[in-house]
Amino acid sequence: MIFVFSLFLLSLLIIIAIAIVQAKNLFVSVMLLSIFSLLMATNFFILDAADVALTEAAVGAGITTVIFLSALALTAQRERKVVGGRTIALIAVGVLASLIIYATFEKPRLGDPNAPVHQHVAPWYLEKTPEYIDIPNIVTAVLSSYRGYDTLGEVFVVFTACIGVLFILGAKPASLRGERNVERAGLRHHLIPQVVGRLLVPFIVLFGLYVQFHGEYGPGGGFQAGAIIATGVILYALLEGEAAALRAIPRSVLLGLVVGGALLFGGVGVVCMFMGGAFLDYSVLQSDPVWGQQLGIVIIEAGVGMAVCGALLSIFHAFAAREIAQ
Amino acid sequence: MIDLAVDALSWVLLALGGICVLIGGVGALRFPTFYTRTHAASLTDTMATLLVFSGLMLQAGFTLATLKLLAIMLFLLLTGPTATYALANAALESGLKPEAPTIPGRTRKKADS
Amino acid sequence: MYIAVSLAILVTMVLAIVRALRGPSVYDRVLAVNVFGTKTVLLLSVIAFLYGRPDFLDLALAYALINMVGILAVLEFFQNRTRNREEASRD
Amino acid sequence: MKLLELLGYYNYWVFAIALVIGLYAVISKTNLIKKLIGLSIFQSAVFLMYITMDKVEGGTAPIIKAGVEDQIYSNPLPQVLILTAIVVGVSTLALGLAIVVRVNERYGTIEESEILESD
Amino acid sequence: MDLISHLPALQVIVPMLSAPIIVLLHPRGLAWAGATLAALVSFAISIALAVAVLGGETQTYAMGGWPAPFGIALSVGGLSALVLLVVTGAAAIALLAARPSIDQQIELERQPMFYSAWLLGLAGLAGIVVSADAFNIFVFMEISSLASYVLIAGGPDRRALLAVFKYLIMGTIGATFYLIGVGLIYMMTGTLNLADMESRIGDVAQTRPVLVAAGFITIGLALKAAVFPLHVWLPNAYTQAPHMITVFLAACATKVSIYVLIRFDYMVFQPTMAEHDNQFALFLMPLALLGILVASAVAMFEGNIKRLLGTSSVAQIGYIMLGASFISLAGVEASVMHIFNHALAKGGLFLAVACIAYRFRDLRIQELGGVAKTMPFTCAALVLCGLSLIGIPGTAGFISKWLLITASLESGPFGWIFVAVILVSSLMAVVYIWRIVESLYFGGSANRDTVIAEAPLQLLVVTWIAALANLYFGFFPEVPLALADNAAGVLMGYGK
Repeated sequence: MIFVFSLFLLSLLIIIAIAIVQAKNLFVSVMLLSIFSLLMATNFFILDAADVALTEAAVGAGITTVIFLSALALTAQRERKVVGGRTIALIAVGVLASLIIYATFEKPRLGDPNAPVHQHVAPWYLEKTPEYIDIPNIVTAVLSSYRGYDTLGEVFVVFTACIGVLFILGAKPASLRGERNVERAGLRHHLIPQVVGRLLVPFIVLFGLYVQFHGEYGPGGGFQAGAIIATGVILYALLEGEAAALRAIPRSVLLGLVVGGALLFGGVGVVCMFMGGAFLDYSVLQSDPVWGQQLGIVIIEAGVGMAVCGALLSIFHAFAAREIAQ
Repeated sequence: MIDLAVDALSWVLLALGGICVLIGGVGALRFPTFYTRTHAASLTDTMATLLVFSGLMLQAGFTLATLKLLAIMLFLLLTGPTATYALANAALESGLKPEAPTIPGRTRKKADS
Repeated sequence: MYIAVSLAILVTMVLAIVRALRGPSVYDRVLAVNVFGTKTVLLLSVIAFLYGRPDFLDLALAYALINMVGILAVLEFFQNRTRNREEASRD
Repeated sequence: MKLLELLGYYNYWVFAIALVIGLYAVISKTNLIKKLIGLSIFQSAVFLMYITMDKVEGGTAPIIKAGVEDQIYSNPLPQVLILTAIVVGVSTLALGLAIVVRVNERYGTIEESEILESD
Repeated sequence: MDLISHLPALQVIVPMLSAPIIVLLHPRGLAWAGATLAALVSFAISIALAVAVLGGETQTYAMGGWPAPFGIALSVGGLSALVLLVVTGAAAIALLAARPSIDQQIELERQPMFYSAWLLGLAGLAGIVVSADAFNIFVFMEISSLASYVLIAGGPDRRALLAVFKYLIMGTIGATFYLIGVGLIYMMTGTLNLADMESRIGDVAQTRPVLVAAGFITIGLALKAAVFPLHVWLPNAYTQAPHMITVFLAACATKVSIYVLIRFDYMVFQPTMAEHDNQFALFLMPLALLGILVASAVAMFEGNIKRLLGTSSVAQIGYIMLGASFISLAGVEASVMHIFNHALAKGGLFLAVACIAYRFRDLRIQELGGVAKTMPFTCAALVLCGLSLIGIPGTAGFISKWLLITASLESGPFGWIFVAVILVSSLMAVVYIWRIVESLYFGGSANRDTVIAEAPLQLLVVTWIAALANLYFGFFPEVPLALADNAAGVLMGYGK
C-alpha cells in the first residue's frame, strides 16, 4: 500500500520538476522548488531513510529557500525569453534518459531483499555495530565511525563553501550606489509574526540540540542539528532585522564556530593518532574500545554541528549584508 | 470496553480530520479570489490539524510520541494562522486589492503572475 | 483508517499543487506551498503511525518548526521589494 | 505480478526523468539562477536513485529497536552517502549563487546571452 | 603505528587541517607563510612516500582502523606517488612564489581566505589521489572543485566570474555523472572499495547497469579532465584565474581527474569487462588525436598568452589520453611520464607568465613586444620551458614524447599515423611558442610610460627553479621513470 503512495508522490515530483523548469518567474520557480524538496523528503521517509529525510527537511524547506530568496532580492526576478538552442538540448537529454531507462531493466527491483547491496558490506554494519560501537542508529555509526573520513571531508566541503562565499561576496561592490545605511528593519512592525516567531525561536534551537544529542538513538546528528539551529537564528534575523541577529551572534563568533568545529573533528582524529590508533580510530580514546567509539562519535558530531551551523549562518549573513550595501 | 471506545473515538476524529483536509483542498482550488482561497485553506488547516492530531494522540496512548504529537499540534496551530496572516499582509501591501468579483475569475486583478 | 486519512491528505496535496501551478498570482503559489507544507507534516505523522514507528515523529516536528521560516522569508522578500519600489518611484 | 515487477522500477524511471529535466534546464536556459535551480533538481534526482537502493521489503529504517528480534532493517550505507551528498549539493548551490550575485553586480544582468554581448 | 605508516593519511590531513588555522592568520604575510609551510610539509611527505614506494611495497592505510571494504582505505602505489609529487610540488612551488603576485591581485583582508582555499584545493587533490574508495574520491573531488572555483573567482577581471560559473556548472555535472556511475556499480556489487569492486564486478560485468556506469564514469571524469571536446571551460578558467592559481591548477588539477579515469578504467573495468579495452581505446583514441590537432591549431591563433597556453594544455591532455588508450605497458608509461613532464613544463611557463604579468597588465601577445630587453631572466626561463613543452632533446618534455613515439610504433600497423600526429602537433607547438618568443625578443616595444624592471626576486628564483627542473629531469629522468614503470606494471597487471 505504502508503495502506491510512493508512486503517487513520485509522479507529482515529475510534474513539479517540469513546472519549475517552465516557470518564467524565478520566484515561482523557487517556491515550487520548495514543494519539490518536500516531496523528495516524504519519499525518502517512505523509503526508510529517516535521517536523509530529516536532512532534506532541514535544508530544503528552510535554508535553500532563504538563500535563493536573498540571491533573487539581489538580482533579477524574471527570466527573459530565449530563442533557439532547445532542440539540441532536448536530443542530448532524450538520449541520456533512454540510456538510463535501458539500464534499469537489469537493476534489482525496489525492495528486492536479494539485491547485491543487501548482501555485501551493509549486513556487516548491521551485525557488528552492536558489538563494536553499540548505538542503535546504524546510520550515525556508519557516518561517524566506519566512514568518518567521508564525514570529515563533508565538513570541509561546507567549510570551503563558507570561506568561498565570504571571499566572493567580501569583495567591494563595483559601484556603491550611495550607502543608504538603512538597516533592514526585519518584520518588526508585524505584530503577529513577531510574537509567534519569538516564541518559536527558542523551541527551534532546543529541538536542534535534541537532534544533535539524540542522533545516536533516533534520526538526527550533527549536520541536521546544525541546519536546524541555523534556521532558528535565521528566523530571529528575519524578525528582528539582520543587524540584531549579528549583535546576538557576531560574525567573528560564527567564523570561530566554523573553524572550531572543523578543527575539533580533525583534532579528535589527530589525538587518535597520538594514542596509537589510526586517524579517526576512536577505540583508543578510552580503555574500553566501545566507550571510546561512543565518546569519539559524540565529540565529532558536536564538531559537525558547530561547523555546519556557523557556515550556514555566515553564508546567510554574507548575502544579507550585500543587500544592505546595494 | 474503554479501549474500544477510545479506538472508535480516534477513528472518528481521524475521519473528520481527513474530510476537513479535503474540504480545505477543494476550497483552496475552487474559490474565486486569492483572499477567499486563503480563508478556505487556513481555517480548515487549523481544524484538520486539531482533529488528526487528537486522533493520533488517542492511538498513541501515554508515550513520548503523544508528547511529540502535542508539540507538533501546538506548533502547527501557532504557525499556520501566522503564516496565512503574513501572506495576506504581504499581498495587501504589494497592492493586491481584496474585492468581490461579480463574475468569478473574470475581474480579479492579476497582480504578478 | 490511517490509509484513508493519508489518501485524503494526498488528494489535498494534488489540489494544492494544481493551485501552485495555476497561480494566477505569486501569492496563490505561496499559499499553495504553505498548504502543501502543513499537509506534509500531517502525512509524515500519519505514515509514522502506519509504519508503527512513532519515534520518527521527529521529522514531522522538524517540518512544523521550519516551515514557517520559509513563509516569513517570503514576507520579508515582498516587503523589501515593495519598499524598494516605493523608493524608486520617489527618486 | 509482471505489473508489480515493472512498478518496482518506477523509482528508477522517475530518477531518470527528473535527472534529464534538471540537465535540460542547465543546458538550455540562459538565466544563471535558472541554471542553478536546474542543477539542484539534477542532483536531487541522484539522491533518489541512491535512496531507492536502500529499501528492503518489510524492512524499517536502520535504527535498531530495543528488544525486537528478527526485524529486517534497510541498508544504512546509501543513506550515509546521500547525507554527505546533500551537504555537498547545498555547498555548491551557495557558492554558485554567490558568484551569480557578483556577476549581476559587475554586468548588471544575469542573462548569459546579454553578458556575452557586453563583453 | 609509526610515523611512516601514517604518511598516506598525513598527506591529506596536514594541508586540510592547516586551512582553518590559516583563515585566522590576519596579520600581513602570515597567512602566506603558514600556507607555504603547510604545502612544503606535504611536499616533503609526498617525497617520503615516493621513496617508500620505490623501496618496495604499496603503502596502504585503514582509516579509523576499520578493515577495507567496511571502512575507507587509502593506498599509495607508483602512479599515486608520482601524481602526489606533481600535486604537492606544484602547490609548494606556486605558493613559494605567490606572494608578490597575489599581493597585487587580491586585497589584503581577503588573503587569509584565499590561501585557506588554496590549501583546501591541495588537500582535495591529494585526497583524491591517495583514496582507494570510490565515494571518498567524490567527496574530495568536491572539496578540490569548490576550492578551485573560489580561487579562480579571485581573478581581477569581471570575465573571471562568468568563467568560474561555467566551470562550476560543468564541474558539478561531471562530478554528478561520476556519482551516478559509482551508484550503479554499488548497486550491482554492494561495495565502494575499488579493490573489492574489482574482485566482485566480474560476476555482473555484462549487465546493463555496469555498462552504463562505465559510460557515466568515463564521461564525468573526462568532463572534469577537460578531455576534448569537453574542454570548453578550461581555456577561459585558466585565462581569468589569478596568475599564480593558473600555475597551480594548470600543473595538476586536470591531471588528477585523468588519474582517477585511468585508475577506474584499468583497475575496475578492463580486467573484468570483456572487450572493454577495445571500447575504451576506440572511444578515447580519436578524441585524443582530434584534441591534439585541434587544440594545437587553435593555440596557434590565440591572442592572449595565458589563453594560448591554456589551449595548449588541452592538446597535452590529448597526449596523456593517447598514451593511455594504447593499453600497453609502454603506452601507459609514456602517459604517466607525460603527466609529470607536462606539469613541469606548463608550470614553468605559467610562472614565467606570472613574472611578466607582474609588470604588464595586458597579456595580449602583440602588446608584449620587446619585453625581453627589460626582463631578460624571465624570458630566458620562458624559452627554456617552452622548449621542454615542444619536446626538444635535453629537456624533460623530450623524454615523454620519445616514450610516446616508441609506444605508438609498438601499437600496431597504424602506429605511424600516431607518430605523424605527434610530430605535426609538435611543429604546431614550435609555431605557437615561437610567436611568443618572437614578440618578446624581436617585437617592437610599444610605447610604455612606466619604468619596467625585472620581476621580483622571489618570483624569479622560483621560476628558474622550475625551468632548471625541466633540464634536470631531461638529463636524469630515473626517478620519475622508475615510478612510471612501477605504475604501468601495476596498472597493466590487474586481472592477469
